Amino acid sequence: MTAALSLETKVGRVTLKNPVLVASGTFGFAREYEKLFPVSALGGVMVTGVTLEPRAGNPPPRLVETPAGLLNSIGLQNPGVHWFIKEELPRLRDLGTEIIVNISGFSLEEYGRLAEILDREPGLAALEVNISCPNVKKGGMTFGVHPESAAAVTRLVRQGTSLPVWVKLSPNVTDIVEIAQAVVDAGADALSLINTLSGIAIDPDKRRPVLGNVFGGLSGPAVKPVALRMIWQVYQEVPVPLVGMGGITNYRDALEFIMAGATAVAVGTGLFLDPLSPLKIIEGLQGFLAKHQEETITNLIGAAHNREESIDEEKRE
Amino acid sequence: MTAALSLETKVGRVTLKNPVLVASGTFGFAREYEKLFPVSALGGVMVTGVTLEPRAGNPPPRLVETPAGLLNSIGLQNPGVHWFIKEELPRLRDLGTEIIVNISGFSLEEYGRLAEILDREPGLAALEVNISCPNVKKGGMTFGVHPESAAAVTRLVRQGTSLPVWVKLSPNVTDIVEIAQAVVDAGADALSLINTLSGIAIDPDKRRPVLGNVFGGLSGPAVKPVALRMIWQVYQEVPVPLVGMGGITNYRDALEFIMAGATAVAVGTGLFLDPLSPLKIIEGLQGFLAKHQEETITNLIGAAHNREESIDEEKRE
Amino acid sequence: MQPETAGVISLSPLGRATDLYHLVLAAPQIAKETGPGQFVMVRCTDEQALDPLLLRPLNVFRFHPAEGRIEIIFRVVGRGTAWLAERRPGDYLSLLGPLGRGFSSLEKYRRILLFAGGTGMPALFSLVEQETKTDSSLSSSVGKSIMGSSAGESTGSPMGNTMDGPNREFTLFYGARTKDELVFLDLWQAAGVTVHPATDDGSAGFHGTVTGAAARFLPGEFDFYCACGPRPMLRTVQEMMAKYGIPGELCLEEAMACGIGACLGCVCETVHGYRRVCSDGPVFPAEEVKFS
Amino acid sequence: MQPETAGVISLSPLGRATDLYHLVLAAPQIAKETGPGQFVMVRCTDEQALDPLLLRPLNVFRFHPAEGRIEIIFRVVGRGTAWLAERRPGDYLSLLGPLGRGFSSLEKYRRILLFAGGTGMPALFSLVEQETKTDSSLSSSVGKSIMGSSAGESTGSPMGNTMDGPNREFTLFYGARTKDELVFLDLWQAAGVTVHPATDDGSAGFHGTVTGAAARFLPGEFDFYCACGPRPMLRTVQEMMAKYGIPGELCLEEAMACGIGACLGCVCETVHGYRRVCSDGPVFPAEEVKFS
Ligand SMILES: Cc1cc2nc3c(=O)[nH]c(=O)nc-3n(C[C@H](O)[C@H](O)[C@H](O)COP(=O)(O)OP(=O)(O)OC[C@H]3O[C@@H](n4cnc5c(N)ncnc54)[C@H](O)[C@@H]3O)c2cc1C
Ligand SMILES: Cc1cc2nc3c(=O)[nH]c(=O)nc-3n(C[C@H](O)[C@H](O)[C@H](O)COP(=O)(O)OP(=O)(O)OC[C@H]3O[C@@H](n4cnc5c(N)ncnc54)[C@H](O)[C@@H]3O)c2cc1C
Ligand SMILES: Cc1cc2nc3c(=O)[nH]c(=O)nc-3n(C[C@H](O)[C@H](O)[C@H](O)COP(=O)(O)O)c2cc1C
Ligand SMILES: Cc1cc2nc3c(=O)[nH]c(=O)nc-3n(C[C@H](O)[C@H](O)[C@H](O)COP(=O)(O)O)c2cc1C
Ligand code: FES
Ligand code: FES
Repeated sequence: MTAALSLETKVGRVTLKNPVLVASGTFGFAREYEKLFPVSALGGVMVTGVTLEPRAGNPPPRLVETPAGLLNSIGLQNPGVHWFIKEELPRLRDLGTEIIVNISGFSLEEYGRLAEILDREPGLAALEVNISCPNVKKGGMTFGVHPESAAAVTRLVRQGTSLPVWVKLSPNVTDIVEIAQAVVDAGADALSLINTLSGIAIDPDKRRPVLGNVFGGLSGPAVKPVALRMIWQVYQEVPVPLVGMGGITNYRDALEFIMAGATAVAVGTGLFLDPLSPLKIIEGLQGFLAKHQEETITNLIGAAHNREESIDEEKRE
Repeated sequence: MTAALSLETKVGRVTLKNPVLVASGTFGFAREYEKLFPVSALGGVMVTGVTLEPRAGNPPPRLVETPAGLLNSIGLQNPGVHWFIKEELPRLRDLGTEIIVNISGFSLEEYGRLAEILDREPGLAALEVNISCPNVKKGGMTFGVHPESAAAVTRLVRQGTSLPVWVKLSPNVTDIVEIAQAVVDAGADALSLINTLSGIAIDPDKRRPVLGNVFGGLSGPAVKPVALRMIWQVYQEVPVPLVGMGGITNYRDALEFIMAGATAVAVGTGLFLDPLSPLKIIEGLQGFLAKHQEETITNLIGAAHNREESIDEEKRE
Repeated sequence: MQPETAGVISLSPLGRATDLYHLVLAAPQIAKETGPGQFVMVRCTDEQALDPLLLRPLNVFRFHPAEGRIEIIFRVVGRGTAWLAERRPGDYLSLLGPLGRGFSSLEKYRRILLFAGGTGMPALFSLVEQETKTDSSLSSSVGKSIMGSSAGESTGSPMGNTMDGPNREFTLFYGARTKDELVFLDLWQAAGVTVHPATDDGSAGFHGTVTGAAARFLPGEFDFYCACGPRPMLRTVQEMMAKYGIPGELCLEEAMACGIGACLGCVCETVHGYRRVCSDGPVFPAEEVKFS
Repeated sequence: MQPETAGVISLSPLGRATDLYHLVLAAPQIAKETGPGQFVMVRCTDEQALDPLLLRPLNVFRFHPAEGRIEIIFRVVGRGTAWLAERRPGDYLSLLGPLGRGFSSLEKYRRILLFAGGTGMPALFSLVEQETKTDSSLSSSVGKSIMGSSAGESTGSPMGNTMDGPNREFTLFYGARTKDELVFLDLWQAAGVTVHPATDDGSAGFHGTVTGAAARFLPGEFDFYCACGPRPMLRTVQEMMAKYGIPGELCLEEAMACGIGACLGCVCETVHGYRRVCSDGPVFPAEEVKFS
């Protein structure tokens, strides 16, 4: 090997030292995992969803394990954006990695306000707009499942900030490409996908739903094929950087996402199996580049779409 | 125990000796599993999807295992309805269980024709209409993902046959209730759900999709939370019998579906883990009724919706 | 708190009729840092398998910083614990720990009531062992399971333990489904604790619940209590002790994902709103916990 | 064909540097019904775990109907086989089998060429053992792994085996990555087969592929051939033998779900269209298989 291997990747204007982030809601505000490993090694941290007002979240139980998956109904418990800015952000700025703030609103206006408030704060790499929230004013319909409402949220956030806007798509839709196109047209710089799949679990002994909130969001390895499919589809149709997530637990999963079209990836539920998995994935990607004499990870983005470049069956004989 | 325990259940006009069916496409035409166990023990058999013309199916590889799931892209390989009637149906009629024929079309007309052709055949319990097929005349859009096209298919099949019509819903939609309502309004007697979730897998070494067809359908335990959620939602909004499927491998899974609102359930991918699992599920349900002194399984349908009736936490202390 | 690969030193079923197991692990780092009432998360899956997915929280029953060992008692209730029960000496386990806020120091209290239900026992024993800590001779029963020694009777020195200075007095109400599940009574006795067993089936001690067993001794002269066990038991204990005005702490359980406070998945309701069982607890001041 | 719970009699790694294992199972029903080239599906997951989900297809290397045993050779390539490699004598496995259409009878042929690549070897051995079957003394090596005996040289009686009447002659080209992975050569020799090893790294026999090794013996006087191994090898063998006009059979692999012909998941392309590897195969007439 002569040239240095590079894991550097660019999500639009945002340069990441490597393509491995941690997913919103699974890493808190980095306080806890900071005690387990040097967070500066990560490509970036997507902090837990922040709302305009503090939120208590959903009644417990909030978690149930499913086959190779996890259903959660945290309900966006968070201290609100003002507390976040005062108590969490100063520390986050000094972590030595890119900070992406995940924002959630329950009306269009809330998204706009959040964007404006955070726009004034230095040290943020991007806003990640979680559009999987119910629009309280419109009967609780989720913003992210219709192109119009998804675009409306994006437009307001875009107007409210000069920060890069990453819109995080909900997978609970008929046509992910339609939504992706709508939010890109409305000004998104990049897309994150996927958020969780809507699911439930029943306790047959108690004869009732396990989660206090009945419905939860499914994440983890179980959803990986669906996440990859959506990345694949959006990559083919919408020219915008993608941050892929959904069931990544090792570097081969990360490569699947990158080759399907992701510019960067995030580990969420994978942290719960092995808190050090993001670091191991970074190492694994490095090893893969070295083994295959690829100089940069960016060469692999979308590689699986290119049938001519696919590596033929093991050439034994 | 005095009264006999009853597993009998009624999907609309169709009486099943027990609520455990086998899912379309996983049981072929019962030729193979017949060698492993007495098929007459089943509540019913949903035979592999039949089309008007014979179909070769998709290029291999057609299968890839995913975490707790299976992606398949069989592509409806089948000998066509005429061969089916001549070579398979006579044997199926004599199996001693209810036969539900799964039909798939690539145009509205094909569905109508299939319904008419099969209407003339005695010994069928119902038609199961697979609406997860691409409408070739309309640019390959899947019938099942829009209420209008789903209803149109249903209406034609309804007109073509006096057999009970069960419509099998695709989970790859934004609003399953909307589709369910549309097909029930169009004349469906019952609904089957869910069909497979659209997904892909990438081989990072070969840098290409694993499946010959790129896209496949995700089934197995991984999808169970999504399937249960859709059963739950449809049960609450649309008064029609539901046949639940998606990741059932044991009797507790079956109970989850029944308590979420399913009148009967089907085992698909679960057969591949243990070909005898449908029989074990039947036994398990029997055991559950006995243990909880329930006389009939039908008492448990939708039980989890009834918060008052839920069994309180183990009363130890 | 850190990930640690722990070697299985011994794993033994606790008796004929139980599904309880006693696990001894070499985990020097965790052993060094653990305090009473803390727990570890254990990966209960083959290396590359993804089901069951999450680590399982298990309380530390005993910790031996000098020997670099910890002990766990667990019940096989599902897939993860079934997997765990099949490990053998020499196998390795992935652990994360020690985790959580354990019991407060009992320094200020003299007469202490303990309520243990089933696998709630280990957490309380770690507390008592810490509070009565003497020379390390006690830890010699590592890997040895002794059960049911005169389980039918209340045992221990009537005036409480003597190793702990003249003043400290522990009274344990220990409930289980049946006699065989009352495990390690000898250790409790050696620690000088007065043990009142209770069994659901009446096979040993009081026939009924631990709160039933405790009722006839209350209000008594107790300063403080600690309880660990199933939720319905904790609720009853909390009510009963509130009635008598005795303060205490409850050790809770809740399904967990991260185990370290990041995911907000394991919250319980308290007078201060939702609190994380894994990091704000698992031990909470009894009066703060709200059972809905 | 049926589900059968099989007891592990022995499981031994085949040598230092390989990831090959030799598994001997008590599976009386399957042992009774198996023919050469057939396979079994094995559940490679803890009882209640759901990942890895599907059973793994593995060829039967030897079957002993009288003793009620079957033998398997497998390579650890992923999660399922890694799990399998950790079983111990006395453990039980869930099997389904015997499955598939194996090799045709070789009755009509005198000089038979065999091509084995890696874990393609077991299927071919089951064929040869069946076709050369003598008294059961051969089966005494159950559970014993003997490897590499003069792996560097072509071995066996030059005029083919003698136990099979005067006329039958087997010539095996056996390829592996390295010398240590050429396993059970003694069994092949005992069956009277002329073995020409080939290794990718040149550590034994021909330095290169099995088709490379075979090239200098061809066309020769061969009547028929059987081949089992990786797809690229099979394709080359097929082309080469077609050139010389020698008919044969190929044993294929494809990812499987049901293993019995119901799901249509495991098809390969043939001149007759898609055919199920699990039930129309895994052995197909060589001239029917289309490699795309
Ligand atoms: C802080 C803490 C300390 C614990 N300490 C001990 C201990 O020392 N010894 C011991 O035997 N058990 C202890 N538990 C309970 C133990 O974690 C569960 O029994 C275990 O996770 C079950 O895993 P499983 O895969 O075997 O069961 P599963 O298959 O996951 O579930 C089987 C049953 O157990 C229930 N369950 C699953 N997870 C939990 C959980 N985290 N808490 C409570 N119930 C659960 C499920 O609802 C289900 O009814 C503790 C739990 C917590 C939260
Ligand atoms: C009819 C048949 C007979 C076989 N006989 C033997 C045998 O005697 N000995 C032996 O060692 N192996 C045999 N195989 C291959 C064996 O089935 C696979 O190696 C095994 O399924 C891999 O499982 P895993 O969980 O360890 O690997 P996985 O984690 O599932 O996959 C690891 C790698 O193996 C590949 N793979 C997975 N499943 C298969 C499969 N069914 N066929 C080929 N490659 C696969 C994957 O693509 C991946 O690259 C046979 C396969 C078939 C179809
Ligand atoms: C416990 C938990 C909390 C989450 N909270 C948020 C959140 O606040 N905002 C958000 O956009 N996504 C949230 N998510 C979704 C994740 O960021 C991620 O999109 C999803 O879990 C899929 O990735 P994974 O399978 O790697 O976990 C949460 C997921 C989990 C498991
Ligand atoms: C191999 C395979 C083939 C299938 N073929 C059909 C089909 O022909 N028609 C259909 O409606 N559904 C088909 N399905 C979907 C199943 O009937 C079922 O809806 C789905 O697999 C979910 O159930 P499961 O998780 O129990 O498998 C197929 C599924 C599999 C795995
Ligand atoms: S388990 Fe994640 S916060 Fe407690
Ligand atoms: S694996 Fe199902 S048909 Fe072959």
